[in-house]
Amino acid sequence: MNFLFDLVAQGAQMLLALALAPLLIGFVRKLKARLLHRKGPPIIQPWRDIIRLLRKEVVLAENASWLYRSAPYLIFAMTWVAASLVPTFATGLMFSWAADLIAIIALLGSARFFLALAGMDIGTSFGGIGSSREAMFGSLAEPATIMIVFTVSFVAGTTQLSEIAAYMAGNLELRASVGMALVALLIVAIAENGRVPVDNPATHLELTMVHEAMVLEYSGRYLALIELASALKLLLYISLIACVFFPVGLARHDAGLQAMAIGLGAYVLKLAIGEGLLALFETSRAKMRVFRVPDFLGAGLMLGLLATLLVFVTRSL
Amino acid sequence: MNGSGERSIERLGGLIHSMPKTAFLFLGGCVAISALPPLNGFVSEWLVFQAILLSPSLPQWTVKLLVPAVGVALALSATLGAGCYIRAYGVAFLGRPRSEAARTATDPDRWSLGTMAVLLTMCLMAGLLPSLVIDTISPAAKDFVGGRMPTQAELSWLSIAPVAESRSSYNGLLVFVFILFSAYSARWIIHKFGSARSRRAPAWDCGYIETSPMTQYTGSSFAQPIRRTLGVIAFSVKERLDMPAPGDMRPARLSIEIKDRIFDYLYAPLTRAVETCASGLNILSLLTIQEYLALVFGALVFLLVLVAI
Amino acid sequence: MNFASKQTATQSSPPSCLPWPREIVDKASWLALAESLAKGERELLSLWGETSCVHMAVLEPREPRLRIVTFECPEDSFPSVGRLHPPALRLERAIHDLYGLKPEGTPDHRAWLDHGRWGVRQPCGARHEINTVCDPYTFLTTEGEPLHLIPVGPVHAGIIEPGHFRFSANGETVVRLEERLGFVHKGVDRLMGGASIERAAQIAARVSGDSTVAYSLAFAQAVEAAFDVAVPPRATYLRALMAELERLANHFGDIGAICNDAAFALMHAQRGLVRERILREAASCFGHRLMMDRIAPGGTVVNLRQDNAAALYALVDWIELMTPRLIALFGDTTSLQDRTVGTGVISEALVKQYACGGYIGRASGRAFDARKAIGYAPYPQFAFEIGASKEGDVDARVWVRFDEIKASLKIVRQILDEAPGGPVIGAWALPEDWTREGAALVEGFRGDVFVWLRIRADGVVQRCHLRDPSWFQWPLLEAAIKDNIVADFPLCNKSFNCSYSGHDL
Amino acid sequence: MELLTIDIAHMLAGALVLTSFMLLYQDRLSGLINIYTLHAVILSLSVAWQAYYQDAPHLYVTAGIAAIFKALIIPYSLRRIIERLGVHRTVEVVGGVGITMLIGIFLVALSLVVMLPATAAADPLAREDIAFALAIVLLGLLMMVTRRNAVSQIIGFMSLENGLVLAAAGANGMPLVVEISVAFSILIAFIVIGIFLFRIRERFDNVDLFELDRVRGGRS
Repeated sequence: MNFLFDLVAQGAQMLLALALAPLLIGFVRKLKARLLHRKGPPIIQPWRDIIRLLRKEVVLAENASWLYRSAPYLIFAMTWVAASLVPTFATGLMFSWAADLIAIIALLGSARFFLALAGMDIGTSFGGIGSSREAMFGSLAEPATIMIVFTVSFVAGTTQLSEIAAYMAGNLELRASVGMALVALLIVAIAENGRVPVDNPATHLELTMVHEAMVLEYSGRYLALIELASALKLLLYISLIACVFFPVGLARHDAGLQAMAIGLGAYVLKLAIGEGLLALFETSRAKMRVFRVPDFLGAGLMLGLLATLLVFVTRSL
Repeated sequence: MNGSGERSIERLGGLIHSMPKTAFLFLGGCVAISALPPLNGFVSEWLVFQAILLSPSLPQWTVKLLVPAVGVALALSATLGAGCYIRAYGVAFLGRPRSEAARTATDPDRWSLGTMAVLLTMCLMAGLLPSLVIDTISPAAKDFVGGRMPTQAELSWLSIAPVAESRSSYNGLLVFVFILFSAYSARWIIHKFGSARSRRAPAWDCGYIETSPMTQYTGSSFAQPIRRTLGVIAFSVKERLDMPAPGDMRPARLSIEIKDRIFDYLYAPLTRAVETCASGLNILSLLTIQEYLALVFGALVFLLVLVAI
Repeated sequence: MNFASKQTATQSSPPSCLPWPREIVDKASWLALAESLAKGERELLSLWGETSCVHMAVLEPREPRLRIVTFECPEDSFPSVGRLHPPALRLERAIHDLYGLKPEGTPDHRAWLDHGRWGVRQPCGARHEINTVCDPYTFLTTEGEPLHLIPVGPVHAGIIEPGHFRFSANGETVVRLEERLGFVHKGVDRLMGGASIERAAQIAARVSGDSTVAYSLAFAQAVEAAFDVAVPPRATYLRALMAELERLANHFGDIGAICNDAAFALMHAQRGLVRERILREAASCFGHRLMMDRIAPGGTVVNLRQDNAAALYALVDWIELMTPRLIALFGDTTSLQDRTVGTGVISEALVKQYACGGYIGRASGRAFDARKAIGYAPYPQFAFEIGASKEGDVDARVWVRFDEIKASLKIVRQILDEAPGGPVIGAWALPEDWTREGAALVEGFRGDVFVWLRIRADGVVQRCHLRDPSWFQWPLLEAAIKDNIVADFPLCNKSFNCSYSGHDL
Repeated sequence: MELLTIDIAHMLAGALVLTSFMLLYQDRLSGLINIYTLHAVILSLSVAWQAYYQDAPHLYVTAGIAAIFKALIIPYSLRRIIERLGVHRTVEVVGGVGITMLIGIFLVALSLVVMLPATAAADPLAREDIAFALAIVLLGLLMMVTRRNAVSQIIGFMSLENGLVLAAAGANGMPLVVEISVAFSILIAFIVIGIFLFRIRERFDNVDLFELDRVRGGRS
């Protein structure tokens, strides 16, 4: 019985992540439009787009290889698995011990690897532009994430996300290192999701795009999967920030339905707040030059490093 | 690379069509070496990170602070490695062939393929079932370092946990099954309820029909952003650009100079040091405020380093 | 038409051109003129062909400001100006494509407007049928490191006009940029030949939708010059009003678009708001949002009612209130400034060589404005400052546009204050004695629009040449990308905002 | 409760180090002044918290002085100055932000390594504050060394001086020194501003002279 309940909870979390991710994108678009005095499309719109794309015929470039056709499934699956390993409304779910924070980051790295390869498969210059920029950003963003992971796990004594969340919820501590790790994680999250100062999710300018450039030749269900994956990635990062730094309201896996309902409510609220801040940040800023991004990410990396150093300050006392 | 007879990466391309089996195996190798899950490279990286995470218990201050730096160097090299293999694989195997040799390349004979396949399978096994491998090699490791990790095989579901399960654990097999399951279920659902049709057409590429393989990113181009970001620090990379004015028909020209900084800054100054010493005292009185500050600052940092050591 | 009346006395026999007489020159003077262009003593204004002759308009440093010369070429070839003075190259290629006149000694033999898809060669000249689908095009070459090409366009992801840009790049470093235009060729030269004046005015108004007032005005002024028609004073004021409204709307729209290219959507939204309000006001005052076909030779088609004038006052008040806020938003947004400052720099020398007008020229230190330099009515009555800068980057072009916005607001206010009463269109008739020629240079929002036309005695346009300012701005875009990376090109391009339609004719 | 107090003090000092890094990263003068204002606000909060923690009322005065002078008057006057000089939209070319930040990290690590073992006997909070303060001083110096623009050098200097104030506030038991140092440092700051502005004006005069030469050359 217990096993069944755990399985249901885990499955519910996976489906919840999948269902919420496009809504999240729709919500942030809506907020941005409202901030610009526009009406904006309905929140459900990304889901409609995805479903429409799924029904469409795929137009493949003549020299697309098997890699190009299988990459969207792999990217989607890896991102989905990574996203469902992050505690959303409850900690310690069934499969949460299967992979720790490092493995989640690495799974996203794999997804990036395949996306970059898919971008180069057709042999057009835009795919190459996107892939090479992504490789440059990724080579700085991942070490920065690893440093954040170090900081957090030095503090919590584990790399297991559920345990980290439990530790953070249990020991209210204000630490400079944790604060810096948060700032660094925000920087990385913005870069990894291609949000405004790094990449423009609403852009149509072929020459400045990163993510959109890689997927330029994709269409139909493949495009839908990649869009879904990128929505899931955004959800993952917000959930990650929420569960590590603001673990308020998270339910334990054995806490029963009521606690889980509270956890769910808190989770949705956290997502909404995160999105609101994101929309505000995005409207107030212009995209930076491509070669400013390494500086930006470098700052994230340095902050991560600094955070790990500072862990020792209080630790030693 | 025998199959194509080309050595320069800039003349390959599209080998995934002409050498499909090699392309698949090579991709596996790239994933493994780039330390990406679920293959073995990631397991090793993961274990190293876990080791680093134990570092706060070390007694020495300097070592303590150095360990995270090692961690960041490791992570940086892993991701740069991944970027490098994206470049190698993307330029050589993907896209359109850049030369006739690349177009007509063929897979090597069965033995070479077989060897590669065996190696890849081993990579996969080590990635999926790391606990078995760790247990197998731990007696040997014990001889080397005098310690060993807890036995992994008795942990449930073939996962690994070097210290304790509550601290960290990783289960390659489960993650792999998970990924395969999601990918296939997504495919099944889409084909069942969505659409499974597809059609071939020329690549979109902004509507200009251009068949020249010149439009693909070259290896050098792919590396340029990273070269520009990191290369300027490590080596002194200079791009020299000669762009003719509009209306001028002569070819534009780009040349790149890469100099090893270590050589320049270590040896060349030595030869110059003697003359500098002679005139140095005179210059000292002509420094700007900024240079004075730099001097004082350098001295301060030097003293602090002395104190630290 | 103050300048037209000055010239009437000296004009004795046809064919000549009003207000600037056209001279027929021999090869030596033609080449001497080309050399003086190359030396920078004069500036090239336009170069255009006809069935068996080529015309060149140059800007003189002294009075009269314009000089139009003609070289007769019975052997279908003329000495290349582009060999000595590169800005003429594309014009010569276009002449060769349309009229089949060969520029002798030109370094660039490639076709320009003709992509081999018309089914006919030299449509305005010899006209022979062909049946290629598409001509191959040789782009200029590059050397050195392994480079890749980035073909951008002609179909772009945004709703903009078609044009092809070919980058030779190494990663992000642009080694060369070459443009290929002509995708929106509409055959305007042939449509114009044989059209009635009314129809020709309509075609002229549709050359480039964003500067329809400027083109209508230039066409009307050329016709009025040719027939020496006096325009009622109220009409000149109304024309200037329309021209300034068009300028304001475009500047607001474009600044927003530049910011949008840097993903700064806030500015884009604000600007869009201002532009929309201007367009709506234009629609309620003149009956068309873009004020298309509101200017006719002899005056204007519509009059401005009193209540509309009041609404325009309110509009100007509102824009004057908004502008400082928008300027502050642009100037104080650090992340935006970081993108625009130092991006896409054009040197003063290049701008002078190409006689590049509009905000592009003014941002790089060439303070030319047809409203001041030619001084057509009613601008001499107004006091206004034109923007100027020497930086030549994207930022400078935006600031020059802000200055122009301020100037335009001032002018609009003066027009509303001082516009005299009276009729808006004067009656005029065709003199029916001989063929007339006229020319006009008018400042559109993008730069100076040049029109030259010849009208037969029966009121049929024989040849009308419309020269968009973009002819001398497009080539500079190729230079602006120097020392910039691929990703900064959209910003450079948008800050230029050259016309495709006006250029491809 | 005790733990939370220390946590907050720690957090504030850490935020001060973070702000120092932001100063290193920012390359626009107006942005720089904004961040400096933030720096000063955090400093005064930090000092005020020390006052509460050590129960030392005179430190409140120090905090107040820091808030009024450094967070209000100096940024305001600096802003006026750069606006009058017309450089408020200037983007300073800062070469190699990455390297600078890396050196910054190294400096922080250095100050931790030097200070923590050296002050092993002291009160934990003071210990930490002094280590952070040294880091801030070094970062301020680094900024002065790497920047060319006079205004950003001034800001570097003042952030350095904030570090000194933090150190002084952390070391309890020397109230008078604190007051004097604050007053003194503000004096110094203004002298330095004066000197630097004199330099700026000198430079501007040069520009004018150049213009004059050009005009003269054109006439003859």
